[in-house]
Amino acid sequence: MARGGEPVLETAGLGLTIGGARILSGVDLRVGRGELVGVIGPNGAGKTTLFNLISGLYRPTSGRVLLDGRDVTAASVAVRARAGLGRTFQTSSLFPRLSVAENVRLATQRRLGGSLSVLSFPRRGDAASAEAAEHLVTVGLTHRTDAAAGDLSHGDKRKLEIAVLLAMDSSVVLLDEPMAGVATGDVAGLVEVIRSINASGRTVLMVEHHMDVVLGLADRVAVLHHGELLTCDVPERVMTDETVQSAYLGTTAGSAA
Amino acid sequence: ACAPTGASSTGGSGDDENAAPIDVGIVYSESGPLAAYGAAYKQGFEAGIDHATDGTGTVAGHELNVTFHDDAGDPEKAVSQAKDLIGKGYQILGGTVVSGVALPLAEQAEQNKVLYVSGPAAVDTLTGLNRYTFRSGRQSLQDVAAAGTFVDPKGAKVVVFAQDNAFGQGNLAAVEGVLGGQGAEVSSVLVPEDATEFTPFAKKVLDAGADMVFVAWAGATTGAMWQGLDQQGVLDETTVVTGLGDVATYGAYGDAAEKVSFLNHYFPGAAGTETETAMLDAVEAAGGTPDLFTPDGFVAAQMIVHAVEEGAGDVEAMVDALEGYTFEGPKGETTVRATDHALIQPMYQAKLVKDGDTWTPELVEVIDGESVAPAEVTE
Amino acid sequence: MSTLILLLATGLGLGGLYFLVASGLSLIYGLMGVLNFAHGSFLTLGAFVGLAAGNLVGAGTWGGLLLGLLVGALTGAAAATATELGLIRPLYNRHIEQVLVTVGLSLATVALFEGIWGPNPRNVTRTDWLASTTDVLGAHVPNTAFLNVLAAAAVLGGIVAFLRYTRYGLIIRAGVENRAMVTALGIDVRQAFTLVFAVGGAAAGLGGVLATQSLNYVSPHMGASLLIFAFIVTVIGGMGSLTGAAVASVVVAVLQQLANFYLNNTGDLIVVLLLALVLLVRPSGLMGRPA
Amino acid sequence: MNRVTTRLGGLALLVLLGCLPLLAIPVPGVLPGYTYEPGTLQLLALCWLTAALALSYHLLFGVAGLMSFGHALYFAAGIYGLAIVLDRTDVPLLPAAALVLVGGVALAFVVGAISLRVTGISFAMVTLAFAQAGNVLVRRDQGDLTGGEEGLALATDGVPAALVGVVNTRNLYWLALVVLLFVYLVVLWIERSRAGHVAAAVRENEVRVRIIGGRPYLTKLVVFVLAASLATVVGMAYLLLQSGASPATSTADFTLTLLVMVVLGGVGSRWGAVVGAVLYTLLDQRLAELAHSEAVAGLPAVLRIPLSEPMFLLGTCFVLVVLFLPGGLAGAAARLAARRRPGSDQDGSGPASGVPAPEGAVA
Amino acid sequence: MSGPNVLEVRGLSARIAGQEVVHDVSFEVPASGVTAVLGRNGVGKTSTLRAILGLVERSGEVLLDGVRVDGERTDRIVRRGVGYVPEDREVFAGLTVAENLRLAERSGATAHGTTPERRELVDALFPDLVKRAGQRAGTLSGGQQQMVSLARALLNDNRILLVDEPTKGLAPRIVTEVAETLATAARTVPVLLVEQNLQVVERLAERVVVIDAGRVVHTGPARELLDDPDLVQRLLGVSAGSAGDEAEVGR
Ligand SMILES: Nc1ncnc2c1ncn2[C@@H]1O[C@H](COP(=O)(O)OP(=O)(O)OP(=O)(O)O)[C@@H](O)[C@H]1O
Ligand SMILES: Nc1ncnc2c1ncn2[C@@H]1O[C@H](COP(=O)(O)OP(=O)(O)OP(=O)(O)O)[C@@H](O)[C@H]1O
Ligand SMILES: [Mg+2]
Ligand SMILES: [Mg+2]
Repeated sequence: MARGGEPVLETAGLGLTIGGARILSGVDLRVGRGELVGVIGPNGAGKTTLFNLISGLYRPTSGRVLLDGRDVTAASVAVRARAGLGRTFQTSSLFPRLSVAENVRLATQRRLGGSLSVLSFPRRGDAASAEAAEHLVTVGLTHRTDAAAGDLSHGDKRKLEIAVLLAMDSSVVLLDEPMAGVATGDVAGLVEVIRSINASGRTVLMVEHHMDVVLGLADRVAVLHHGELLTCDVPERVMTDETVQSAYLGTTAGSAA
Repeated sequence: ACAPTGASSTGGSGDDENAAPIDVGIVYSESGPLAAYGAAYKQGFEAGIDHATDGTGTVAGHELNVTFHDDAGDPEKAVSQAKDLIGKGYQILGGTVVSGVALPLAEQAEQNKVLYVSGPAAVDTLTGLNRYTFRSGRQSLQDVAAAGTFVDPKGAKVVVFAQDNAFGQGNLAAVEGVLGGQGAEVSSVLVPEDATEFTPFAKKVLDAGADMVFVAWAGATTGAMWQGLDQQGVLDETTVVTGLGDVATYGAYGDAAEKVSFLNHYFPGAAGTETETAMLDAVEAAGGTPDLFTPDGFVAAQMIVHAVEEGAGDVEAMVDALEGYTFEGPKGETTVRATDHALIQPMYQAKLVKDGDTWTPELVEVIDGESVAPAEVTE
Repeated sequence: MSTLILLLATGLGLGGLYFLVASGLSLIYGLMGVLNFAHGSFLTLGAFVGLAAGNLVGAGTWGGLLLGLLVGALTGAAAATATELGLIRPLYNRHIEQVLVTVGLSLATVALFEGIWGPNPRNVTRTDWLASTTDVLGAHVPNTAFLNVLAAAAVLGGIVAFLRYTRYGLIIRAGVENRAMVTALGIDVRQAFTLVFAVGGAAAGLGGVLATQSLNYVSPHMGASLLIFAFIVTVIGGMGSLTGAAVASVVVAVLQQLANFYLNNTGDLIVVLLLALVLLVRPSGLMGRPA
Repeated sequence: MNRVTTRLGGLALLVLLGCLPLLAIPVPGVLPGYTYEPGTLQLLALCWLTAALALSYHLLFGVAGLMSFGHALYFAAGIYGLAIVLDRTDVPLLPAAALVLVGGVALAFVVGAISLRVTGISFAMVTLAFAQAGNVLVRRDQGDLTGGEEGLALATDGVPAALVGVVNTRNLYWLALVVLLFVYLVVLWIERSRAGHVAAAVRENEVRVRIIGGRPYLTKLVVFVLAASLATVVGMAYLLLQSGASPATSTADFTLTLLVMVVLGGVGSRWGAVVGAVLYTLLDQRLAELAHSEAVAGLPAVLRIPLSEPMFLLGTCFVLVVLFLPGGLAGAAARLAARRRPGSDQDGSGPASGVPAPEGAVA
Repeated sequence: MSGPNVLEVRGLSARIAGQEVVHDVSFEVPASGVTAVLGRNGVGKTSTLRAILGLVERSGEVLLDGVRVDGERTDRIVRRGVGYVPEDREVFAGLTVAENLRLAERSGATAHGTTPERRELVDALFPDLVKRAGQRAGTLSGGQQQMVSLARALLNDNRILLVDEPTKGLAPRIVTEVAETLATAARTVPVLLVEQNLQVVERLAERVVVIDAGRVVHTGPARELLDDPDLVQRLLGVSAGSAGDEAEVGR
């Protein structure tokens, strides 16, 4: 528990078996308030699956998920989202034919209420729109406000996802490879956004293959391998762990080859 | 309106050259599922106009301007056509072979006070529906009454085998009313309209042990239904009566045909009257083929010509002229009953005989019109 | 008792008929994701052309029927092939548009058939055996019921064997999973998919000719009227599962027969209820793969 | 500025349409006569009501991406509901209409709640099955209520005299126009409202909506019920216009024609739905005239037979639009406008193009 | 590195979902050895390979043995002797291993088809697959799936192999094995290899093509690039240390 102390997100014996295949098993992860935890592991290790289980897209076959000490294992995605859990997707998942502003607005509007009202219009000047605009400033997308989200470049889509995440104002944020596809020049800026998300007191769980990003940001690094949590420790110790080196970084094997 | 100019119709031997032409709008199925009925009706109508005006197309100096309009069997289109015609000043509408179209047209006639002479649509409710609606064909009650002539209704066990729809239920009600009233014990086997497999129902009919089975069936499944009745042995066990349809259906019975007793509205040659001969000749001369509903068109023309003769330009006068009108129709003496506009006409008993590969109807007996007249409708 | 046997036997026969219509539909949907509204038209066309061919040999003879079945299947296959090449292939991967195109095609073709053959049903001459019944424990079961069940079993077996044991079957099963990758192995997967359509069309054409034997008529509308039950059967069975469609065909038909007979002609309503129930309990159908 | 001109244009069009019954404009080949004639007004009124119905379907399909094959059910509910209430009770028109509307909403709620449990093609099929059940009920004439295939005439006692008879076709025309305007405004309102935006979002990406804490099921249900109630309203006006109910309005084929109209006009475009519906109705009503015309009758059979079948022409037309005009008429118009506008680098991939992605993978 | 080029790409562009992701790319692959395509995530490496095969919308010229093939459909191009090992293995999960391989076999009668010798070679390379012939490919481990994917390409007597990140997500031991297999294959057939693992690149590649943002930004001998840390940093964004040494750790 680097920061905070009491765990805000906790998984206990979390496992998923699909058609007899164990995809994830016995994951015990405790993330303290305000912490930033990096999640690494080879492709197919179960990182995205872990996020799917935490956010409620998948139901676990064993174990529990606790959010702020509350058991949300049986809760729907929407309930968890409203309880303060936000996430992004490994491959961009937006509303492609809605505008950038609308993509963000839908999240602020949901939070500010009246989302299903047929009696009120979303207006440029209302609170939801104003707040949405702020988030677009934060990620630097103001110049594309009216573009359809589907027309954005890959990197811009990633930024928009972050903006939506900010709009949800979640206290726990799951980022699935936020840097994937982001141009090198933008990486630093996005790292700063993530850092500021974390600095504003939010808890961040981040899957990322860019090791320099992970090492630069993370308080602790969790390593998943074959569906199991190998370790979750400070970066220095994780990086020197032999299993990590052989299973993920491949350094030993690489030199041997 | 589209006033086709005053290109003065060379009406020929008209006595009153100045009289205005009279518009007659015929809304019928030129296309759609009942186009065959529509064709027979139209041919009959044209022959009837010819016959009733002695080939002049002119009544009391008024040239008859008959226009035909396709409703494709669709009430929506028919109502649009009717409104268009009424809007253009037509006072006489006729036609339609489909009950579902005739009723809305009758409704339009009443709302707008125009004369409407409905076509072959057999639905009973048309009779006595309103002052402006007449019919030129027979109605279901007449069919049922004709069926009653095959057995002595008193104490007889009659089973109605019909589709579970308005047509079938209407027939059941008619049988209950007509034959039940004459002392028959009426029960029914109703089959879902969309069913494609009804062998078990045929067996149910058999198990009922009826003296007479009245079959009221329409649509594509007719052939299968007869085979089903035959296969389960119903036709061998009891008298089965049904209405003989148009020429196209003669083959539908297969070998069952010989075991079925047919009541009949009309088949070419059934009446043997002079008017019928005139009608048959005229239709054939025009390249048409006489059929079940040819007389309906012919009679409609006779009625309209008579109405125009008596009350051209005045709908109320035309209605009055038709009420109680008795005339020599192709089927014989025909009367428009004054009270409810039922058309009293002879009906027939017939049988089908094999003629090589095809079947031809043969007259068994003419049924007098009065004896099968429907009960009067009183408001 | 004999009534119950009659109900079950005719129900099975009807189920066979439903499956004959649904098999091609289910095949095409399962493998290509195209819900083919024009399937009824393939069926109608197969029936008309097949019967015409059969009549050349002799109406009401076995030779005529066999030729009719062959020609009907070929006609259905040809129509389906033309449809796939002309309408479906250009809309590659746009499933909604593909459905819409088949909707348009079905509207147009039914009207065209009406124009060519007239709107009214025509009666069919059957062989003496097919026009008669067989005594099963006191029930006179129409022989067409046996024909339908037999034909349905043959079609089911044939399609399953085709998919399982031929190289084309292999290509198609692989193509369903990952079309691009099959192409990348040097295989013209489009041919295989045209073949799927052709096989579905052949099943429809065959079903059309067989349907005329039990319906005892052929008309421009026969395909459309059978299609709605084929749809329901396909959904209940699980979109794309042939065995599911087979099971559902029998269940639906027998239930329909029983409800029509014992429950006051409620067969159609019961079937809709069954559909709602199945989808509420198992949204992917009886044997469908979960989404 | 652009928006103002569109609005002014729309208003001018509305005024023009409103004045049609007072003008004598002939449109040969399209309309049966001058615009003030009842036949023409009837046809145009039918166009407006069909357009209103298509708009309600647009709300369902174009906005929320719900491909229903059973929308006719709610239209028929309006027609038959009002016909039955007027026939069986002495309730006057307006209260009767309110009653039927409540019934329509309840029906839509129940059917929607069940069929929205599934998505994609399955949803289409379930709605189809329910509509089919409705059609069976209507045709079976249970309890003598619906008149079976013969339909039900409008009991005119409860209806104001101004809405009865050919001489009053003009009033019915205005009624139809008002209904169209009403439905248009409601659809516009819903589309612009928060719920409308969420519905569009659900169409685009349902998982995403859940992730931001939204409730896709509820959203879809709201839109479903709203679209159905609009259809019910249109149905009631249709009853008055046709002064009768016929079972054809409850068939799946009828829903399919709605689909055809919306696709013809361009999925996702309000104007597209209106134009598609008007075009379809005109073609449907007037192609028969072409089919029976002398010109066609003189052709050889290969040409005559297809040309004399209006449905064949419509179906073919539709197939061609789907194949060659993605985005329908609205899409084509947008592309044209884009080409005309200099400096525009968008090649027509406007919001109207294409069909919404099927929800629930149809892999 | 002499001799005519087996593959030439001239001015190739590729569009995905209406967006151009590869712009005007040109390079050639000599008739022997491994040519590596390098670049960061999402720069268009996979898209380039797929454009060569015609799996995505493309424009520009692709010449195979001097013959233009860019107008042809994917299956025709493949039958000209192009083996493809896709990025995510893309085995047919519902089919057995044997069926996966049978599907990949091209009639030996045609040029570049499957021959009995090839079949034996593959069996010898992957004994594990022979053992698991009846197993559904979807239940295989990632490494085994990669073997199926490679075997599919090696079954035929191809003119060239296009191999996309064959080591991605594999355990280091299997990475070594795959690298060895590719080295064996490359002795008889030229390989165009997309690879992120620079150790593997160093082990196999003779030439490199570096892509950034959909454009070729560097071509040349592999050593020239890998021996120049600045160039590696600039082109691939990999910081610190030479590629052969310790992984890119460091803060
Ligand atoms: N719905 C599913 N059905 C079957 N297998 C699944 C399913 N979802 C995931 N898997 C399997 O579970 C394993 C873990 O997948 P996951 O997506 O969590 O990996 P990951 O660690 O996120 O990998 P990457 O780094 O590639 O994103 C994989 O082998 C995958 O094939
Ligand atoms: N199906 C798709 N739809 C939309 N965009 C896509 C799609 N596939 C790829 N792209 C985009 O095309 C660009 C190039 O992708 P490509 O897969 O060729 O990159 P790559 O260099 O192979 O990356 P990686 O190293 O991650 O495999 C990326 O920006 C990606 O976002
Ligand atoms: Mg992942
Ligand atoms: Mg790649």
